[in-house]
Amino acid sequence: MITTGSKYFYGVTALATIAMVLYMVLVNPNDIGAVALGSLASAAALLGGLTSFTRDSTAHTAKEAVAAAEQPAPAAVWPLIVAIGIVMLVFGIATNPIVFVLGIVALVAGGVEWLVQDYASRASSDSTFNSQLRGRLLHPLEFPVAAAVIVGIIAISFSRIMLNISKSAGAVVFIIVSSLILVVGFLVVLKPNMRGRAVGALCSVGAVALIGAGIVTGISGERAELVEAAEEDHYSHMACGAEADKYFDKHPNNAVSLKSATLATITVRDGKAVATLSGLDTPVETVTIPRSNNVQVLFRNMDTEEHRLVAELGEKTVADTGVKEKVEQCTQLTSEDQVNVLTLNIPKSSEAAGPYKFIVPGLEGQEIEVYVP
Amino acid sequence: MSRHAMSARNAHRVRALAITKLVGASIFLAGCAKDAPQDVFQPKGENAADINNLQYMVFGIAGVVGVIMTVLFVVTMTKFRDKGQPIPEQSHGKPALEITLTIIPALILSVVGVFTFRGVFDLAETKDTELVINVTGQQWWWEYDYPVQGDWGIDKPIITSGQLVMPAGTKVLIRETSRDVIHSYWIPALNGKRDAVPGRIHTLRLHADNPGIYAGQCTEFCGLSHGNMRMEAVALSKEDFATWVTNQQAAYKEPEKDSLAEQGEAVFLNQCVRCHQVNGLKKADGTAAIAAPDENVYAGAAPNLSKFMSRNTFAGATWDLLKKDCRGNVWDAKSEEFGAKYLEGVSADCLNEVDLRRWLRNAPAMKPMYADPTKLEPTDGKYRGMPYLALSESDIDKLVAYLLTLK
Amino acid sequence: MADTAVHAAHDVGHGAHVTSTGLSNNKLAMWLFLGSECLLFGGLISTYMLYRGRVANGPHPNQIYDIPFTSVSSFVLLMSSLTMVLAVSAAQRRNDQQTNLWLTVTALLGATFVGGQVYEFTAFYREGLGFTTSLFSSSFYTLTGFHGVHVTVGVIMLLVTRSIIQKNRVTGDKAESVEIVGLYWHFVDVVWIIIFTLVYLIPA
Amino acid sequence: MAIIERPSTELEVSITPSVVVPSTTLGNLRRPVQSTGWKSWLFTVDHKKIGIMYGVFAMIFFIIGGVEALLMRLQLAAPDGKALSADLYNQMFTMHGTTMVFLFAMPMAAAFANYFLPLQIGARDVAFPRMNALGLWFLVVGGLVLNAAWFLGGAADGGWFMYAPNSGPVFSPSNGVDFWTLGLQIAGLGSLIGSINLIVTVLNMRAPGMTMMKLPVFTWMILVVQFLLVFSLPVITVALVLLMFQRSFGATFFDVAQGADPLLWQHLFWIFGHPEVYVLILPAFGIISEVLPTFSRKPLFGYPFVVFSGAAIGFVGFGVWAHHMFAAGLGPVSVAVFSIATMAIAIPTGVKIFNWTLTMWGGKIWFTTAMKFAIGLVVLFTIGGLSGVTHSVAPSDTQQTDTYYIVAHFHYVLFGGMVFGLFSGFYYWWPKMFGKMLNERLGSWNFWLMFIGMNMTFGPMHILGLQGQPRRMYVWTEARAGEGFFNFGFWNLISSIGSFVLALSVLLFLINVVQTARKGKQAPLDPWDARTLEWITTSPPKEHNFDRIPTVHHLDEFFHRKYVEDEATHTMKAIATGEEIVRNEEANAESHIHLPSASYWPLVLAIGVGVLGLGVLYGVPIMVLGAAIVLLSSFGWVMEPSVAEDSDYDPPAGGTSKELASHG
Repeated sequence: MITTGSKYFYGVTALATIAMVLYMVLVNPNDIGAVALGSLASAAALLGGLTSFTRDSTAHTAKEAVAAAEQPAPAAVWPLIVAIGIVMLVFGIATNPIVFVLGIVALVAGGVEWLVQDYASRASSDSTFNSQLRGRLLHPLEFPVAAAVIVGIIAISFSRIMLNISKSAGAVVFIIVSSLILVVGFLVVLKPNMRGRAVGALCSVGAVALIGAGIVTGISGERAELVEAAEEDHYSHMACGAEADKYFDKHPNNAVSLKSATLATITVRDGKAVATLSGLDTPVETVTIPRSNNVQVLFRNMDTEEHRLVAELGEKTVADTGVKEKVEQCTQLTSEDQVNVLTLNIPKSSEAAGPYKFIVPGLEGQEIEVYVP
Repeated sequence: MSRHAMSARNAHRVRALAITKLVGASIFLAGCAKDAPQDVFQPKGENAADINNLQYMVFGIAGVVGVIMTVLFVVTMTKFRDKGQPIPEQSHGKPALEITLTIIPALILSVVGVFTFRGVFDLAETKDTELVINVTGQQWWWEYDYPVQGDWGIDKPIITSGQLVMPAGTKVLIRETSRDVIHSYWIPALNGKRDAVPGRIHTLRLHADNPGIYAGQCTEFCGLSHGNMRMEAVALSKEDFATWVTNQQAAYKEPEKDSLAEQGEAVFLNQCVRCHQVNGLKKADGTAAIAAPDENVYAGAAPNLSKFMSRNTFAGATWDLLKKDCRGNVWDAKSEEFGAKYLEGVSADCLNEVDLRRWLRNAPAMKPMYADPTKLEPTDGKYRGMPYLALSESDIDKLVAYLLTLK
Repeated sequence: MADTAVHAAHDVGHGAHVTSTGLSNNKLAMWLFLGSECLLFGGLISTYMLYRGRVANGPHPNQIYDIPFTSVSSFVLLMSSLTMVLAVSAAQRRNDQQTNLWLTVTALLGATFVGGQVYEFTAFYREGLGFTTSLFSSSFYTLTGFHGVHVTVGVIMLLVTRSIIQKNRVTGDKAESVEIVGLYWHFVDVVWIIIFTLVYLIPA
Repeated sequence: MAIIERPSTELEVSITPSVVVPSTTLGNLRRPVQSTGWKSWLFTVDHKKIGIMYGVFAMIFFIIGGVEALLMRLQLAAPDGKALSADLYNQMFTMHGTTMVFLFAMPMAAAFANYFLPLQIGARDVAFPRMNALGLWFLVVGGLVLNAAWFLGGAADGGWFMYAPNSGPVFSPSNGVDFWTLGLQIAGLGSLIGSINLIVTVLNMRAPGMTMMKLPVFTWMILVVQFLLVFSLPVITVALVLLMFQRSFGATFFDVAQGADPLLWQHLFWIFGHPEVYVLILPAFGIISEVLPTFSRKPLFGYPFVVFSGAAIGFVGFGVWAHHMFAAGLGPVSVAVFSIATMAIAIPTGVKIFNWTLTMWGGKIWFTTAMKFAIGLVVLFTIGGLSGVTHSVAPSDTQQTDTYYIVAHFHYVLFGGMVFGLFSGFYYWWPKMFGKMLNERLGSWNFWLMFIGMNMTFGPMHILGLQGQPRRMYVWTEARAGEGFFNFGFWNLISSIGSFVLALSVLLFLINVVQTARKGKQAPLDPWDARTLEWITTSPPKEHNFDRIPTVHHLDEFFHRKYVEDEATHTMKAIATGEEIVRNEEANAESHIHLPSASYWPLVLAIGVGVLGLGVLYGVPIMVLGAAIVLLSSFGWVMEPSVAEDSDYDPPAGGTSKELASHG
């Protein structure tokens, strides 16, 4: 439907489109100018659509329009929010993209609310109907968005606090916060005369406290352990060190849930390391591993002493210094009757340097040759 | 379990199935076609024969049921078409008949089930394996490596591709895996298919009664050139297999001085050795030339070309290294002559130069592969398959001459 | 989100649905939906169980789980089920004010639970457990993340229910609407108990 | 409120709706209350209109999927085919499978279910009319997203089974698989919503007297299917989510280098995928369980057996998924167990075939086109079922799986079974849905061409498979073709020719539809002497379905209102015509009938979900936009009363409303 107001916007759309096409043909199709004109065209089209959709925000009959016009315009906070949005937008371009995005959000939210408010307040002379109309249009969006914002604020503030305080204090704070919520709830139910303002005040205090604490802790940063952990990466698994890794896998059997992925099993029994290939039960002296292939080798320790399996996979030259370094992979120290798994992926053929080796430190002189063809 | 008991049981089963087999054979003539290399009704080894017995049984039963049902349909439709008879009694069925008709198929199927159960476990048997071969799938070819097994004279690992060479009359266990996606290993004449799954090792028993060459095809969809991923299993008598093993382990033969082949070796060192290993090949400075396919190929390997001309195929067994009649000589050879013919390998006269040159000239044009250097972003610049190398015609001449020496 | 039964379109507010089984359509639908959800979480939990030991070079579950904290957050979620029950009973007594109060309390408890999860994820990430670090990390974040999204959706549902009760915009039977949101909420809660047991308590 | 107020006595007069005089209006923001024009379709919540739209979309996708199949057969007609590149061929078979399963078979079954299920149980609509519309629009959006990939860098190319790791970001670098995962998730959500809706409808909205054991078999089978969907769709959703997270966000689920197990995908996929097979076939079983008794003039033989075998198939169907993985290396114990379970599922299937045959036995068979298609199903499904038994034997399956033998098997089951069932449904119910008879002569041509074409196309594939031609190969070669009678060349050619015969038969059907629409003959109210409730109303049914909700006393209620048994001869004699019964219902029409009003929200919500999905590929801002639309529409929906208010109608112009508050 072409209404008076929308005619203007449709006109702008048409002109801007023509200008864009001309610009693209005559000047440069990839230039920022074409983008600008295109954006103008689509913005005008959007506004045009909106105005014709809301029928220029006008009421339907002349009689109603007059009556509506006589209504005093209600106070509205939306122009202010739109203004703040614009400021944040400009400010955001110069400083922080988050501010910029928040500016856009404020602008869009304020704009939509303003538009609908204005449309509804002049829809008829009946102000109850007008407010119902506004609700009908905006409640579906306002309710869930407000709910999402509340969840977001609580989740972010609360998590900032938790990140700031120590691990053990965290659990306590968590209990206290949730108990407070519960207690307030019960208080309100049990003391029916403590309604209205008191509850509102209580809630406001709680909200301010939470947000305030969130901001303070957010600025003061996360607790030292976390900062350290992020920098040092100290939870990564250690390679074949002399000692047992503090964080070793306590239940390696769970990791070996795929028995069918096992290429060979190396068993230590009575001080001897014996290799068997899956599919063949007789012990073998050498193991052949296809190159560039993830294979798992099971290490089973039947001795009372702890052992680990080490794969010596030749040497590599460190790129910067030219120093040659041994390439090793190993399992964790494995105690009696435990199984551990070594996952190998050997990209280089053993053709050049001779076979690689499996060794079990502590069992000297016993090597199992590994061929990688 | 002793071999004697096994064969006794097999014999028993064969007797038990004799009748159904006859019926099945007559219904499914498909099994008797000539010259269909992947025909599933032509078992050439004991595993495939086990399966075939089950197939005959179940096809036979299905055939008989099919005939009965057809008769029933035809009779029903002719006898009860509307000839003006009154609208019949609105009977809602006869429970006794219903139950009977439920129990009969259940009984038939439980008989089939018993045989199936036994078949499944027989085919999964690995205990009495005599030779182990690792089979690795990669887009779009198969690699075979033979772990060190002194009994068979394999003192150091053998690696080959395209054709799986195995001794006839031997229980061979293949251990399948894959470097990239799932493939499936299938030589219909020797056994059913088994998927090669990356990160897993699956076993499959192959057994060939007689020397011969058996065709197969990758049967799990594995990407662009799935249709071009074939394999052949070559069964040799035990003596011939020993010869083959010795030959595969023989030292590298350098090409003659000042020959075209020697120039070809230089081209190979310059271009091909980046991915393709030839065991024993040395660089100009005397050090071993070691291929680094892991730096160029996404899956991390390329076919090892040592003893290349002892094989009959290339490029995922999709093209033949032998000219058509030379190939026919090998494929149609009687089983007692087969070994000798196969072990001849590829001679200069028999070489299918047309396809080999076409391949060297522009491999991705011949077989679809992810080898466009501009589209390697997802693989960090690594190829899947062999890229276009822009070799000159004279380089190709030299390479062909050199490749002919790899026997 | 459910429509009223066709037969009962004019009986809005009376809850007088005549159905063949006697169960209300909405409730039956919610039960079916939750049945379907069981398999969704079943699939995710199976994935986690398969992959929980596969840590590559990243942290192992035993290294990073903070059981005391997670116990508290499980407790919070359990408490929210209690308040949800109170909300449903208030709604059945047609006490709008108390219904709204308990819905709000439930939502706040749910929101703190979500906050706890945000904290937990951030802490784990700092400790080296990225989403793409290992099979364990991917399946852990996917499973608990899916649950977190369910809780978040639940909180939004609670708060919106509260708002539409306040603005008198409930289209069907008010008590039943609250009850259905409650069903969903209890389900999310039960799933968490299973996750807490299988993921956190049983050692990997 | 759209109340159809009408006098209960004067029936010849068409009902005059009350006039609504709105005091105030919402302008363009009113609800859609149009009863004619495109808006009345786009925003409808009427199960019949939704059913028809399901049918139209399914038919469009049937044609698209069929063209893909023809291109493949063109490629394979001769060795080393040149019609398609390897890449394009892989996309074709992926999209052919996906389209036929998700965008044709399931929606077409949904079309019949939506249209006839409320009619068969004597209900005015489904339990959740708006959710019904939502299911449809989710399907449409999902289908568009799936097929959008053709124009945005290439369609999915990993096969409809999309095995990991071949579907991973490295091995399938185009966007196709991303669109595939998104499209299927959206379409799957639609199916889930639809199935919950239909279950509630069947359980809760049956007419008085209609106990579960008086439900028509079609309704029963649809009910079983919906339960299968409710419990299998979440499993595929998990698989799709894992794949999506891997492709879009770098998760590691199927990354073998990290230690992932590719079989996880296969298990998840087939736990869904096998029940899905029954989701596809059971609706067709239901249709012919209506058609065969009607045209045999006999009730279904052993109704409880058919119902319980359907339920048993549904139940056991969840326990046989690994028979798709007999070659995948599961180990002998699992293989043996799943092999036996698979044989077990053959028993209830066999029961059904016996029951259908025995329904015809002793009947008075009338060979209409619908009946021909139904018998075609019985015959072809028997063949497909028997070839199915041959690969329940696991060792034998390892020779057959992933060859053309399997392709032959499941096309006999799905084309010979499902498609024939659906076509039977078209011819049987067309007069009910549109009030016009499809041409029986053209129909007969349609049937015979389809029967011959189907056997020509898929019959030879048995031979090709047993000769060792694997599936999914973009070319086949002379080197492996053989030379005897069973050589690849001849049979591939026959198969390709057959596929064009099939295409011709579908074309004939479309011509029949167009002709019928233009000058088809008016259908009598009861053209087939039918048996079930959907015929106790006009054709096409009024918007409120029944003037009076029928009270049910018999299985096959309509038939028993027309005939009584002659005590002496046990034959049936007519006491009333269908026409008379329908008129009688009209004469006793109920006075107050309430129907839900149309709504924008289902369509808007579906679009929002589509935008949200595209956001996964094209960035967070689009995701936020999508989420906003989803929030707005879902909560707009919650706060929208099911029936429109006065203010939703146009303002009075000159004293009266321009639009009448009518839906009829």
